[in-house]
Amino acid sequence: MAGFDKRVNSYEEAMAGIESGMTVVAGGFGLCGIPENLIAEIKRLGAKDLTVISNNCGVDGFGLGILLEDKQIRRIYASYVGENAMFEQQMLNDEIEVILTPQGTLAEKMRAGGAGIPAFYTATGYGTPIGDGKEVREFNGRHYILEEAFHADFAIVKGWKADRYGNVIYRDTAQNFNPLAATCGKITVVEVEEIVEPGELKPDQIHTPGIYVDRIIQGSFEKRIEKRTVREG
Amino acid sequence: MAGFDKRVNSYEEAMAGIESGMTVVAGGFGLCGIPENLIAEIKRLGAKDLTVISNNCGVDGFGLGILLEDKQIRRIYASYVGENAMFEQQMLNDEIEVILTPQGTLAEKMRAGGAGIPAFYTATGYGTPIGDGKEVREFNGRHYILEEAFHADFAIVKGWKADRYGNVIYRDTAQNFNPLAATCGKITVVEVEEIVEPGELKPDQIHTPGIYVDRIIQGSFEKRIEKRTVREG
Amino acid sequence: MALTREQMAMRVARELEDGFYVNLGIGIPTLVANYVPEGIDVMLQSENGLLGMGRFPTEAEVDADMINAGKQTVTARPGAAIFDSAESFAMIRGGHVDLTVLGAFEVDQNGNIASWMVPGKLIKGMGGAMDLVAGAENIICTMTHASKHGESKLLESCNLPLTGAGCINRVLTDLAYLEIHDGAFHLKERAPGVSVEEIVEKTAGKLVVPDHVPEMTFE
Amino acid sequence: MALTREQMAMRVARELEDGFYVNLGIGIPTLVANYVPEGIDVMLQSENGLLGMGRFPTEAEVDADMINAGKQTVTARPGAAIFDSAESFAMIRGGHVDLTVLGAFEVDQNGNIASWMVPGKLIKGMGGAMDLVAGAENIICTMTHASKHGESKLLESCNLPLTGAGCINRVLTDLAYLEIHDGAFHLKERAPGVSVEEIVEKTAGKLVVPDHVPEMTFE
Repeated sequence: MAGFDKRVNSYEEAMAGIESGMTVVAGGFGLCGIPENLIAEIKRLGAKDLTVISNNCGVDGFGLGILLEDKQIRRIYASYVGENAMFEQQMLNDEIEVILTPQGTLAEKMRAGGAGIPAFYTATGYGTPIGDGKEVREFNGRHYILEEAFHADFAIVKGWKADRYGNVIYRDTAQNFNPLAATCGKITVVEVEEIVEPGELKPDQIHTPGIYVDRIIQGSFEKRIEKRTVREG
Repeated sequence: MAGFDKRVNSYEEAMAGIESGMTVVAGGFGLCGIPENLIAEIKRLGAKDLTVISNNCGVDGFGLGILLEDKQIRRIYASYVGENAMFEQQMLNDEIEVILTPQGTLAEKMRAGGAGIPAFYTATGYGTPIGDGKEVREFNGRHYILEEAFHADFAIVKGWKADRYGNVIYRDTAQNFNPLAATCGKITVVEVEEIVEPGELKPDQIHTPGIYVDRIIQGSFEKRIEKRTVREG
Repeated sequence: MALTREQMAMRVARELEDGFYVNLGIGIPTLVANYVPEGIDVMLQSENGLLGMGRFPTEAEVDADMINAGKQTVTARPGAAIFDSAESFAMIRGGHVDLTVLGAFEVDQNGNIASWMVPGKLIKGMGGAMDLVAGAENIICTMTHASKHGESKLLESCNLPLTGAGCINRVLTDLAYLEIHDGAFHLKERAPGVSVEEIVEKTAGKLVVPDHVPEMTFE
Repeated sequence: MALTREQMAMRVARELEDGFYVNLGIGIPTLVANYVPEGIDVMLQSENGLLGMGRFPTEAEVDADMINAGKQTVTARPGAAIFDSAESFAMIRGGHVDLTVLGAFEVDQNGNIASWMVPGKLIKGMGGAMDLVAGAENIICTMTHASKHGESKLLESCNLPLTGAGCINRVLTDLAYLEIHDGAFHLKERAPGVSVEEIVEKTAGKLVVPDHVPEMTFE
């Protein structure tokens, strides 16, 4: 069964092969469902000049934000990057290139990359600066722009449970971009809270089939909350 | 709660509004996971000149095959139609138009229709008769053809369990095209084996969120098997 | 008197219909959820992947894995569905959301909206706003009618970079409720005590004013 | 002697590697599953939405909701995943399947394949074949080398309508194992007792023959 046993024993092994200049796609929305230990390992390994594809860029000191400290990110595709003072500074200094991408387009570009769809049309961004320089085409009297797929060298993903074959399920809204990121990496690394035996996950309830996954590691997570909002109990 | 209670009490009500000349997209693969009672109701109601989008066209006397008996289908988009003598006859007589569509392209065209993607590029069919007359474009040195989305007046879908809000889960490989068909109908009708209370289906395990679904009905199913293949127990 | 934020939310809430799937943006739109009329049930879509957003959690219910698009901790109501971001925007882009409510810096008489960037200021991103305005058939913009300096935000043509082109058909400002079609704003209602003259003065875009403009009422 | 169907399946099975995700077409390709070498584990993908196809069910296990792409009743092995058709073809189209084995009417020296229609005969459809050949990096065609009348099926250029263009790189016939690249068939192995001359004679396309062509062996 060695062939499908995708477990690795250390974060070092999980991120082995990451190099400066690579493209990394990451799951997560804000700080929810982010592969926090895989990000920390990228920081530890010190790869620079990275292109990152992620909806957000973490906060100062947590999530992808920690990769800013040593200026590891050269370019980022994201829909919203405004939670982070260091980020703003690097953007203003032109040390980081930001390609703002509408959230739905970002998700669809990840899916397209994984699904062998090189490009698709969307109405999102037509007539806005996002559409500048992109092909416009009319279908049934409406205007759409052409958007191309994302491909990454590494996909880093946070799951809830996985089996050793790499079948993954996500928990609640920590799902977000994770299953999409998982499909479009040459090497897809998933960290999870629990590794279970093959057969424990119901086949028709698996979110990410193991075919997309190269490495699985079990970790422990801080799961920082960005905006704790409560009602009176 | 009336606003989200999508249950209807009869198959007549479930298919109310179907008219001659309409387009119907149907879930199912072969005879697996087909909306067999909804199909029977279309036969009973007698709508003609239908355009059908479905991977297959049933068999003589079961599934979509029964709509051939009264020549209700004028045109079908399908990937494989070869299980049916009446179908062959009508095809040879030019009574039915068949637009053969590769299986993956068929699935993706349904998804695109539901997702507001008017068209996408795929390598499938490039250089074949399927690509004839379609735009060809090169991305990263490879050729792709442009395929447009499907839209239907009715989507008919077979689920396993649903709540009254129209959240649906499918069972095993009876899933197939069903969740995709569910997204691209103006009116989406889902028949299921069991209707459960809202909250009984785990939110992150729902296959078809209720937003896609207009009508839900509980039925009983023959579930005919096309090729019963067994091993010695 | 100009409407308060709460009154704006109350007025928007009257546009809700039983069985609507609704996406509420950040700010005033979020408040709309507090004023859903009696006897009407709506299902809130949060674009990070939640259909059927519930109340904020109690201290004991707080769960880092359950947030809304504003990154606030939330709960799911019974019968909610949770899905990935591509599915979430498939719903939005595919036109399955019945009503979207969002804020704007400017709208114009052709239904263009600018809401995401002011050149020269730091750009934080459009999040899901461009997808929402391109996907929904039915959008209400909530905004102040004019800036603090009295400059109209209802324009002939937006000055700021657009979020979407030709996609807005209803606007609720602190002064008025208007529809946009045929290249003009159409004044439908005015805030209590606000004169038609004031609205005319503060609307830079083409404005069609009917003979009678009813005043909104709030209990 | 030409290979039997079983021997063809056995030979193809030697191309399997531990940890491969494999899609097997109908016919001879299906038989490959019976000859997976000792110590090697492969996961079978069935394009109707099953990754990790198991054995046929016992009479008691038969379930109408659990079939393969050939519409046969099957089981799922532990650790299988089941998904919708768009996801299934995302895997296929996205190049995630390690090996695809399928039959063909004709292949040519440029890697074109014709496998789905013969003009004048009734056309039943391509099913998933066009997606499979366009998506996989790694495809083995299994076919007879020539028709019953001795006409080669390994051509300079396919006569029949294509299933895919330039996508086939390996062919196993009943006579030989060949690779396709640089506009030619490259003879790699021959069936036991089959002469190079016979293969040359029955190959209409450009054929590159090395000095030594090893004979396949079967236990």
